[in-house]
Amino acid sequence: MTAETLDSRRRGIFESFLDSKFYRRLSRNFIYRYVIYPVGQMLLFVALAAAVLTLVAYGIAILFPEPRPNIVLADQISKQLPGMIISGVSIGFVYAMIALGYTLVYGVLKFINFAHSELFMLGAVASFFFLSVLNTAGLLTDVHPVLLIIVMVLLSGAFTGLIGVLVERIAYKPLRGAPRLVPLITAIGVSFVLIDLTRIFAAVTINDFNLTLPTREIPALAAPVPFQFGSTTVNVRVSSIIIVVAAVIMLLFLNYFVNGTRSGRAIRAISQDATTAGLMGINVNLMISLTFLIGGAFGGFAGSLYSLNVGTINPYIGFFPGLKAFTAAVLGGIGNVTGALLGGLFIGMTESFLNGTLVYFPALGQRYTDVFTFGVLIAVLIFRPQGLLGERVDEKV
Amino acid sequence: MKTARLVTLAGSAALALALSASLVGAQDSQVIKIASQSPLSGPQSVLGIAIRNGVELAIEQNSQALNDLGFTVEFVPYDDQATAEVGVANAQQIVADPAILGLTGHLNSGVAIPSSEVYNENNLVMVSPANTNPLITDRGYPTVNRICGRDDLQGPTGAVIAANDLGVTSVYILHDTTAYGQGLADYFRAEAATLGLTELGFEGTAEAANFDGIIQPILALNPDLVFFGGIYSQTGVFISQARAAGYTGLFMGGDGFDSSEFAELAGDAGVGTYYTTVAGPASVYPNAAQFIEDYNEAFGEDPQPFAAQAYDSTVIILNGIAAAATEAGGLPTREAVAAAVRATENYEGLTGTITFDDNGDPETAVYFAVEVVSADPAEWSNNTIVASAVLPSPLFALQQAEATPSS
Amino acid sequence: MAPILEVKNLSKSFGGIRAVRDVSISIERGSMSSIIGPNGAGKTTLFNLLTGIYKADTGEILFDGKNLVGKRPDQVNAAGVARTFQNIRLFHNMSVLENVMVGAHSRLKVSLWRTLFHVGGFNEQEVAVREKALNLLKFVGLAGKGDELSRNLPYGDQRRVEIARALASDPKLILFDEPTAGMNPNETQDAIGLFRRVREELGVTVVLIEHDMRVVMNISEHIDVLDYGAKIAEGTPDEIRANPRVIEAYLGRRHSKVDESANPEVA
Amino acid sequence: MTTLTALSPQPQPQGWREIIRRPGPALALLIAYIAFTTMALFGLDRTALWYPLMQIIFVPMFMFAPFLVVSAPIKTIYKVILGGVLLLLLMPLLGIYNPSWLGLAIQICVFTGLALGLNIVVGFAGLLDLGYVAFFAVGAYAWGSLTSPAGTIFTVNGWSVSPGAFYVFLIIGAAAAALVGILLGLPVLRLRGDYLAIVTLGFGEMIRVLARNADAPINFTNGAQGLHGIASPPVPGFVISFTASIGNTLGFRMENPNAVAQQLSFYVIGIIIIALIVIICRRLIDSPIGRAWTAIREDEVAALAMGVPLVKSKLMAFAMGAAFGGAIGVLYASKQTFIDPDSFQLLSSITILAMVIVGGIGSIKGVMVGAMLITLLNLSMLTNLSLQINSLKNADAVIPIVNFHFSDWPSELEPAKYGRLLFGLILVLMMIFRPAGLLPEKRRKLELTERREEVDEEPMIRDTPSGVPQERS
Repeated sequence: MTAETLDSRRRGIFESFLDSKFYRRLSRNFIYRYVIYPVGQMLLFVALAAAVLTLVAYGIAILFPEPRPNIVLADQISKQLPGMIISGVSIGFVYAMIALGYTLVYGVLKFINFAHSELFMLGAVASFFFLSVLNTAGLLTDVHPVLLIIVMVLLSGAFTGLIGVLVERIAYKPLRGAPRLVPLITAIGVSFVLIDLTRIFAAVTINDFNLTLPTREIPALAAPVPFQFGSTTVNVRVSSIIIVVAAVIMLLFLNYFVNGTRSGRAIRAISQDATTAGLMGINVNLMISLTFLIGGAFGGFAGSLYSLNVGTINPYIGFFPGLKAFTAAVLGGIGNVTGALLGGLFIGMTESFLNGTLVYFPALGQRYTDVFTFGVLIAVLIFRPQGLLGERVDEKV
Repeated sequence: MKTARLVTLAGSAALALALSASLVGAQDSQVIKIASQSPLSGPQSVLGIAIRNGVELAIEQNSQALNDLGFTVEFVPYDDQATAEVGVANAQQIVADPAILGLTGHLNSGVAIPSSEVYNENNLVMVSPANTNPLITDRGYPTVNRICGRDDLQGPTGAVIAANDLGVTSVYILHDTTAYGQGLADYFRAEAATLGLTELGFEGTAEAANFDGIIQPILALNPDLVFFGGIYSQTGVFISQARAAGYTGLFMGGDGFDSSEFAELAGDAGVGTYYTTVAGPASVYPNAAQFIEDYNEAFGEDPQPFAAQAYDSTVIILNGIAAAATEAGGLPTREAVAAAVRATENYEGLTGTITFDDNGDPETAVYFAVEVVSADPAEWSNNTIVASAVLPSPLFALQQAEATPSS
Repeated sequence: MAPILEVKNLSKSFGGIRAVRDVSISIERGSMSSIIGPNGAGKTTLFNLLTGIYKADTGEILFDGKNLVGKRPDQVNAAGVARTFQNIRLFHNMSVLENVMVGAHSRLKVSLWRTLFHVGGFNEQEVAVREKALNLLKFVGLAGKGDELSRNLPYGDQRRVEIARALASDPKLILFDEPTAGMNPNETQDAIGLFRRVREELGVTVVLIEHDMRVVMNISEHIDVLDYGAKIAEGTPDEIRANPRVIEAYLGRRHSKVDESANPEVA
Repeated sequence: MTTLTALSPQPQPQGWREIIRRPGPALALLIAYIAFTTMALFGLDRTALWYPLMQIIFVPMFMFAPFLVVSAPIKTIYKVILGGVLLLLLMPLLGIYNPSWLGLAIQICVFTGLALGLNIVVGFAGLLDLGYVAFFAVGAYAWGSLTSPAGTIFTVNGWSVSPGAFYVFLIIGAAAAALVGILLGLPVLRLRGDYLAIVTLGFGEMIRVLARNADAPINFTNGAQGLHGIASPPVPGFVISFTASIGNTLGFRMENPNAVAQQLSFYVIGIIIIALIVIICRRLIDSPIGRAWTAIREDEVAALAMGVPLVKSKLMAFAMGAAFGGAIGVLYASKQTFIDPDSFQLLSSITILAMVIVGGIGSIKGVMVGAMLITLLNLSMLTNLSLQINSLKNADAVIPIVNFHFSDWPSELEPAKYGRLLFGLILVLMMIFRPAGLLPEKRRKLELTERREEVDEEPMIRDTPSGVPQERS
């Protein structure tokens, strides 16, 4: 869009490339548009975040070579670097997937779905019940693990997607068009209700609060995979790899859905201008439900994958990942799907790096990680109020 | 319209009448109430409900002495929601009920401290099953007691065992940023420093699920032992993840680890973990096995941490009331009950033998270091004791030192 | 006498679109002038630049000898420039009187101390501002409607409230953005009378953005014409009427490469 | 000031409604109501089976009486007299009779103050603040760190202040919180509404993290251990003797008259603070500042163009709201004598917000009612509901016909466990059916309902199959 409105005199090499015949033909190619380009984008974001943070970390190491006696910061960072990047990427993808739910809903309804973090939690809880049922039936080890995880993630996503739609129909739809404060408060209420209902359900069915997934029964998930980086060996949990692979696949689907399908275009149209979209014959209600379905499903996917990674969950786990994912969405530019991805990865990586380096500063420590993360958010918002990739919306006067 | 309303009104009035009529008539005996306060809702409700259940079981099984004196004992559980406002508001309501003669609670020191101000102002005796914060009893209130250990004794015990019995030279200390966890970690840290252990890190984290980022520096520093001041629901998950990430050293914690659910959460990674506690495994206390059985029968689950302590606390209160009532020859005053509870001597409970000192701490408590032997929760009671130490409470130690001046 | 407003080489771009380019305008003190131009010519953007709602990329805005570039809208208002909006922007759930009282904000002494303790002439000021607002309502022909909610007024009256609200800040210059849009001929005639009285009775310099050529030609002493963000002509109504570039801009338009729908100025 | 006579024409009351609108009958009814609830509370039998239920009914009824007095169509002089009798005579008497009611009244004062403070930010200026509890914490820690024997940098160095400084600290706490509000507000108030919500939420959490960690290297807050033994203002001698003599004359049983006197003085301080806050709120809203806030809430750009300095006005709202939070924090800390970081959770911020919303955003009276109701719900009603079930259990009560034994009531269904569920449901239902709150502010009511009407007229649901607009790729 920018390319065609740019003044011809100001066109640079990049714009010329975007305008070239080669690129036009390339951009029409399905594989390029929906696989290579988005994957490239993700790789770029990961590499970018990793590079920036690594530089910052070594920069700090130069400033404070020995923050504590007998600790050479640069050495420690070198030792931890692969591990920090891997854990940052895996949690970053989880944040990104949750952030997508916030951002999609914000895009169409312009409101913060506070209850989204509870859909994430429900996805995790659904996965627990799915695996538990299989486990009690003794089927857990019979099914191929890959198939098992695919079914689990999809079922959890479907479940949370439906809950998302249900919540929208019951709690948000009657409020459409009301001032922003109203649905926000409702969402906070819904969040409480979902947490407590889950707690009651877990208490009544299995009489417990902490839900431990029977993943240890699955041999394929139990053993870590060792990776060799120079002299250091990093044990990567299988679940971390699953998170990254699954998240990439899901995000490719989402990208295809939003940019390549009629429904996706309809949703984008609504996010531009709901009234006009309605006049153009788009079924706005249906599309909003679809948005909640997809947003909710992504929350559920994230919750499901997360539960696989952490092993134990409870009805209250939604809050912090939800908050961080929301931060990620705002950081990337709320309403912007690519921004959510970038924001999620960036927050995940930042957190991982902060955890890995703050520990060497006795006056600070990891307990300040969240303070710093929020500090980054506030700093970004002050200098770029629309977020990293958000478009600046000048109000029409 | 109007008739409909009238009918509803009449109907509900009739129902209310019938309801009250069908109730058992006035009791002949005098009612004594025991209250409990613990979080029954919210994320900490597992532990809070365990406390509540322990009290209920204790009252059910140990009211006979009071019944013989002509009293009925009733139980009133309060939910403090783990927040100070609610705890204090409940406390005010509790002390306003003259029938309530004793209270078992709380779970959180942050709630117990302000609430116990109210109890103490109104002479109501409180016995805490779970508050290990030194401040609870250090205020020297005549009404405030506890049967659990103190962080300032438990933490150092862990450090001593780590240095002397486990041959550890470097430690990495974590805590859950709560008053309990951080307090424990602080005391462990101080003792570890005096014992010459190298401290590789001291960190607090409220994270409950994903410890990836926290584990990275631990892997890089590779300490001999990771000490975690926290509750099993957090630490069990941490240990499972740390092992999976390749940490090979030892784990240690405090009585917050002491739950069969720890085994479930940590899995195989939890085997070989050490924790310190004042309540040894059931094998040490023969009564405990019976308690576990009764508890299971009554509530359909294994007792969670603090259930047994709550049971003991309540029995101590019941005994105190019975003693005071016998002396008074009728309904005792709250002051008398408080004094009787404070005078508790050599009470043989599920979790140890208790004699209170003048501050309300157990005069001596046995601090055990226990090793987890199995990933099977059912095997939790078979955990082995690797070391134990009998430690006097600070006040008792002081008194003893004064009584026997060193020559 | 020096012009009250002098705009020199003002430019503003949005993304790739240059909404206002190199515009220079001079407004005589006490005059009544208009800015005209086809849809999307950059008129409203120009007003937004003048009032500080947008920040100019380059150029100068000299008002009464002071440079307004970089000033916030409230500072511009305090300096003596008031405006109305193309799409009426009243505070809908406030009463008509309160709307006008808000308009006087920059002329009030606002301090927490006075407000909390009702000292330092707080009460007198409140009485005075209320009196002033009532007078202004009388001036625009809305006497007795002060207690109505502004959202309940008919369209034409809402325009009047907006004018009264703008006047409440005692401006030296007032900018009307299409003030007669959507009015019937009778209402338009009344409005023209009101504009004249604003200038003559209150001595405020008036600048209009207008589409209705009869209005423009009827009341303007001076007209500036914008097209594609640039000024293409200026002069008296007669001169403008005869200017071939203006005629071309309005009638014989060449097709443009600029995508009008992408212009933020439209709508 | 300006009367909004044109707003919602009052429907003509009929029948008995009309009668109670007349001053005479209204006054009689009001006195009867107050007398009845007061007598009922004095007459409650603490050992009765239905005691908890009676508390659920009569305590809120009594607490609601002041609002009835204020809204009743009676002469101002009667309002003042009745209000004075209620707040300064009956409530203290009831409080001496049963100190737990006094405790509730103090908590209601605390939360009313907080809700009124947040109402300035959210209700008047329209800025959504999800971290309001941070200012509360600033006030509480300002007083706590200077008087607690826990060994903060101040008390260790002997800079502790005497308990008598409490009244000065009400102002210092307010000023400190206002300063923090300004420091936070300066960078973030330029942000759009949604962003402001998340930044303030994050800020609230950050304050808690800081409170938790500011025990090392320099101890300001004593970290997670919290500050205990925070000083309370000295109780004047006459309050103690008053309490004791009342107790003796009326034969109330008191465990500790000194403690009751202490509570009584907190109650009086609370009432005075609330009265001041209400006066300040009214003065603010009826002033150029208040009009500027309303204008900003309605249309930022128009307000700006009309000369309203946006950031300055917002900052003023932020600072005022924060100041109330800070002053109340001082009161809370000294009343509670113990604070720790967990006293200032996000949930508290949301609870305070819920009070504002449920009562009627922007409406001073509404917010006070909301604060009262939710405080009672949180601290008394839910607790008493479970106590009621518990006492029915203990008495082996049976519901006839269905033959339900209360002893069979599963412990999983204890009402206390569902506090948050209920809270959430209230928020959702309230927003759907009464978004402007229980006692809506007139202007806000219009704002909160207008857009819904507009939407109803919009053709949102289309029967035609979905068409897709031309894509510009």
